[in-house]
Amino acid sequence: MNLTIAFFRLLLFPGLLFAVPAAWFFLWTERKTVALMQRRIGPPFLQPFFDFMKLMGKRVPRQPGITGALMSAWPVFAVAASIGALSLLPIFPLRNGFPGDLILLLALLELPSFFYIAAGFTSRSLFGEIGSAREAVLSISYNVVFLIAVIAIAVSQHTFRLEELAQSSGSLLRWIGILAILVCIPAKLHLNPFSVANAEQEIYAGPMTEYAGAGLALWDLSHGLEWVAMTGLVASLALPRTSHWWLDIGVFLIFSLSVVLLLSGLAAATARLTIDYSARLYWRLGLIVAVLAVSTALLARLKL
Amino acid sequence: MSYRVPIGPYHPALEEPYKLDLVCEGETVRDADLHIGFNFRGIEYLAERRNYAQLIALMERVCGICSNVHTLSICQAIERLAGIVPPERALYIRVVMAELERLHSHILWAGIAGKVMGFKTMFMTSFELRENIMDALEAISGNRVNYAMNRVGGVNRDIEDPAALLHMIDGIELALNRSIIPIFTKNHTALSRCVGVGVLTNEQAHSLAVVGPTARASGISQDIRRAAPYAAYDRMSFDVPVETSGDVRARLVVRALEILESCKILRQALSTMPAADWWGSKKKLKVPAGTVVSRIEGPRGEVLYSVTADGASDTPKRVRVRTPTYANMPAIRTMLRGARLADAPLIQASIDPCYSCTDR
Amino acid sequence: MNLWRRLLCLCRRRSPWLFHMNAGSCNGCDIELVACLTPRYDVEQLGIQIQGSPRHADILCISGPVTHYTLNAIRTVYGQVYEPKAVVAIGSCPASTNVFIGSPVVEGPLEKHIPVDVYVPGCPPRPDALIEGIAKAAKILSDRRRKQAERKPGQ
Amino acid sequence: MNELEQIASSLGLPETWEERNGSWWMAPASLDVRVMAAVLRSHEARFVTLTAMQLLPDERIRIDYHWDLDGRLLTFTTFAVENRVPSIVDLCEAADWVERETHENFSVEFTGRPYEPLLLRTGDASGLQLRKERS
Amino acid sequence: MNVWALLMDNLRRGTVTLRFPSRPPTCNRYRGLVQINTEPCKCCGICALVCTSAAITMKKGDGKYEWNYDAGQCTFCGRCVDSCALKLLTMDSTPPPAYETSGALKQSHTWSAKSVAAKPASAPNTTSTEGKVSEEVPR
Repeated sequence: MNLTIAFFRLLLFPGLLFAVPAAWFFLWTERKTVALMQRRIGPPFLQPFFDFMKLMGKRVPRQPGITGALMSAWPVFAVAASIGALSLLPIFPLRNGFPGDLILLLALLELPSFFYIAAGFTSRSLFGEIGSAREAVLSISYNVVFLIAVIAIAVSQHTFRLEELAQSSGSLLRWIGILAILVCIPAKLHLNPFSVANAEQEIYAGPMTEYAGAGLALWDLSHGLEWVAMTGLVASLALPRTSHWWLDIGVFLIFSLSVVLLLSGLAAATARLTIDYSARLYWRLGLIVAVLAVSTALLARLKL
Repeated sequence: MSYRVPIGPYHPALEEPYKLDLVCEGETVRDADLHIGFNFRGIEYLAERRNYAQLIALMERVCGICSNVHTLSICQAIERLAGIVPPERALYIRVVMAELERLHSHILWAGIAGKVMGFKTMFMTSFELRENIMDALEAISGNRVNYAMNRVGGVNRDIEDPAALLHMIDGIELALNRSIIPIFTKNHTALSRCVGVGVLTNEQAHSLAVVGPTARASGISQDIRRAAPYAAYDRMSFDVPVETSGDVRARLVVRALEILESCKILRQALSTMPAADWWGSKKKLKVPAGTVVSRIEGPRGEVLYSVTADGASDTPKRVRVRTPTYANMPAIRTMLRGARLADAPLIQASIDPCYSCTDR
Repeated sequence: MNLWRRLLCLCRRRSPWLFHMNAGSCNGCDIELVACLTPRYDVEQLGIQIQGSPRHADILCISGPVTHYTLNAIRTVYGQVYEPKAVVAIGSCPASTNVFIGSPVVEGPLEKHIPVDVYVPGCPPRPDALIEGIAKAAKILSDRRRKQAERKPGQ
Repeated sequence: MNELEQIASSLGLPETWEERNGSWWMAPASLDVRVMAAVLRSHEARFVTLTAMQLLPDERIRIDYHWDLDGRLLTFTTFAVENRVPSIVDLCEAADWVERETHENFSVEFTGRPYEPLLLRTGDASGLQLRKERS
Repeated sequence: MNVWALLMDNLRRGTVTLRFPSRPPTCNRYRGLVQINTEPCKCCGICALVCTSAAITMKKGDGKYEWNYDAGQCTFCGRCVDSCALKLLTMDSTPPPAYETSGALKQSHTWSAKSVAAKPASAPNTTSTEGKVSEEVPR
């Protein structure tokens, strides 16, 4: 994993150059699917790009209370963390990651929601604080299920290297783990059953209430990048490895798109749950998955 | 420690400005106080400076969703004072317009409740269905919202083809029974937001004197159309849905059943409508001195108009408007105590508030 | 840099975000604006979204005859919407206090307090007339320079 | 109909009910508003609203109390003695808002109750007066 | 029918949205801008009396009649059209266009009193709208 490959992955394929258009494409797919399911036409194809550029063009005056240095730094960190997570995914180029890159991937996937919470508190708006408190409660509850599922998969394959995880054959525990990750994605991406943190009807836009212009554009971009990162993680764990590299990318894109369509359907079909109901849901679900995963992992380990 | 969360004048969950200051500890609301008056336009002040022809167009603009309610009530008040009896067909047309307005107002409320609940699909489905009613209303009266149908002593326009109206009503009833009512009452995520939320017990409803669907959802069987029938309601047979649990789901069920009742009334009115003249009296309006009170059942509850005239000038001396939301709004405070912060917008939306009615 | 300027103008026209303010209106116009979101008219096909907070918005839609108690709220919110911005007056009320003319509590046409770009007449205007007005405001918005000289009211 | 006579007798009013324009009117010479509220609440009547009006400048303010007794609308007409009327808020919670609004519109003094501004009229001295002297 | 069935049904039935420039048709009863046929008008002023938002104002002076109509003030209630004895007022059946400068849709017609007395109420000819109606609706 020398420097050039690292930069190639960071800036070119799974990184910036691929990730940003993919993020906009996924955002557009989600809005278009929800619209079509409601018999509406939905936004034109380049809409996320237009929104991004328009927000970049807004002239946000420097008010100390609103646009402090720290406050405008959070979205940049969030975008960087998401792109970092994306570049670690074992997709096309030389795929010999380093041992333990799964743990780095998990850390980078957690950072954006941490920055989201911090942004809510630094923006000093009451709705920002309430939104951040909700986001914190939600991330505690869904992370239980998410981390346990990933660790269970890693333990069952005896490796923390993404590369070997991607190659190994599917086992029952692996599919349960992937299902658990899929259940956590709506909470992580603030999709409708769990869109509690940025509940427009209750607390304006939650932590992002005070953001405007470039900050808001970067937050939308980091949201899109999270889409790509999460679907990428699920795709790399679930997909078999084929011989040709272009077949890999094709299958990866198709699988990610189907995950996006599924989640958009879920978002269109449900109402927004309250924070305590969703936390209770995840904790109940979390305990079952936890016990199941750890026990099977230990059994597998003891038998060998 | 408790802090104050202002659901301020301009909030995405509120269609109109009014301030709801919630005193919360964590996510539960301890107390709430309301500040209204943003939509106060001094309509009662203006009403004393408008002649009887202008008064009806002014009263129509008290509220955008229930405009027909206000014109019907003021016309009935002046007719009772002046002793004018509108022709039979005009009474039937008034019943048809009142029920069409109840249809579109209740379906609008179902859409807004879906939007506040975060259930965007039901918001879109309800409003898509409501467009059929708005087209029918525009075909009859020329404007989607302010119909200008009522005139002292009769109506301004006739309903030419009841067949198209009946066809639209069948479509509405089919769509409601097939998709909107089952989803709102059986979907788990929607139920988790509605059941046991914002409860108003029967005693509280009695002491706060709430009206309309809010009262009927708390077990008070009260409906002015049956208690004091006006227009042609005494010739219509319909029943008044009543629920007893008093939470947001009960209000939703009461309004859904009322929509089906409205469809029933519309079918009866359109089929038994006499083919007489509808224009009514042609001579100049002469209003004697005196005070009159007229009440009708609007989509949100009982509307009371008290008109006082002195017989000499052609402007009323005093027009008093008591709108249903004015009676239901104090009930929001009792419903919000102990509720979750996330449910506060849904609870205040569940009484179908119309602040421009409240502030006049 | 002309390309960058043209790109920004195109994006401003293609993604106008609205913030709706009810300045004492009878909610006939507000419900028609909400109806614009629904399947039959669907403003999202033009990239239009109704935002929850004025900071995220470009076009300020105001309905109602500017009552005395909403006047300073309008001025503060007009300040919170960042440049470049446009104002759309929905219905006859903001254009000229409609039927409430002569009421001591109504502070007269909207243009006395903030500069208005597009008037959509009607009581209430139909949703398609609203969309036509907003599209016109989006076109005006896209020609505005990024550093907007503060326009005096009534211009 | 006997319930109406019952109410009139328990209030000790010589006048009789008069049915006019579809509702029942009672204009007693002197009426204790609090007794009226107590009696009607005991009869399970619902307080609808109260209408205050002043037909001629600096004339006494006339106040009509409207009650709904299962479908029938009863109206009691009283006059405010030098702008002072006993409040019935403690007997009937629903009258709270309308008393505060009438205080702001007609500056009628409802004795025995706290006042917070109901309609956001902090700027105007005592609200938009519907009294004839003011306009 | 649960939510998923509704979503699949919506996908099957397709969208109902009208593409932007096209607008739903208005019926002939739609109440749009007020137009006047000034020839036979005797300036009785009933339309100004009935107008609750003072949108129509009439002036009579030294043999000249003047009829002013401000669309911004008008509330499109149609009372003036119904109350005109000679049925000279009509309402457009197309929605009024959006305009940019306030007062753009104002209309004012002045005609001399003599022309009314001389000519009997002939067929309504084309009304001369001197007022500036804003340009064609931009597509």
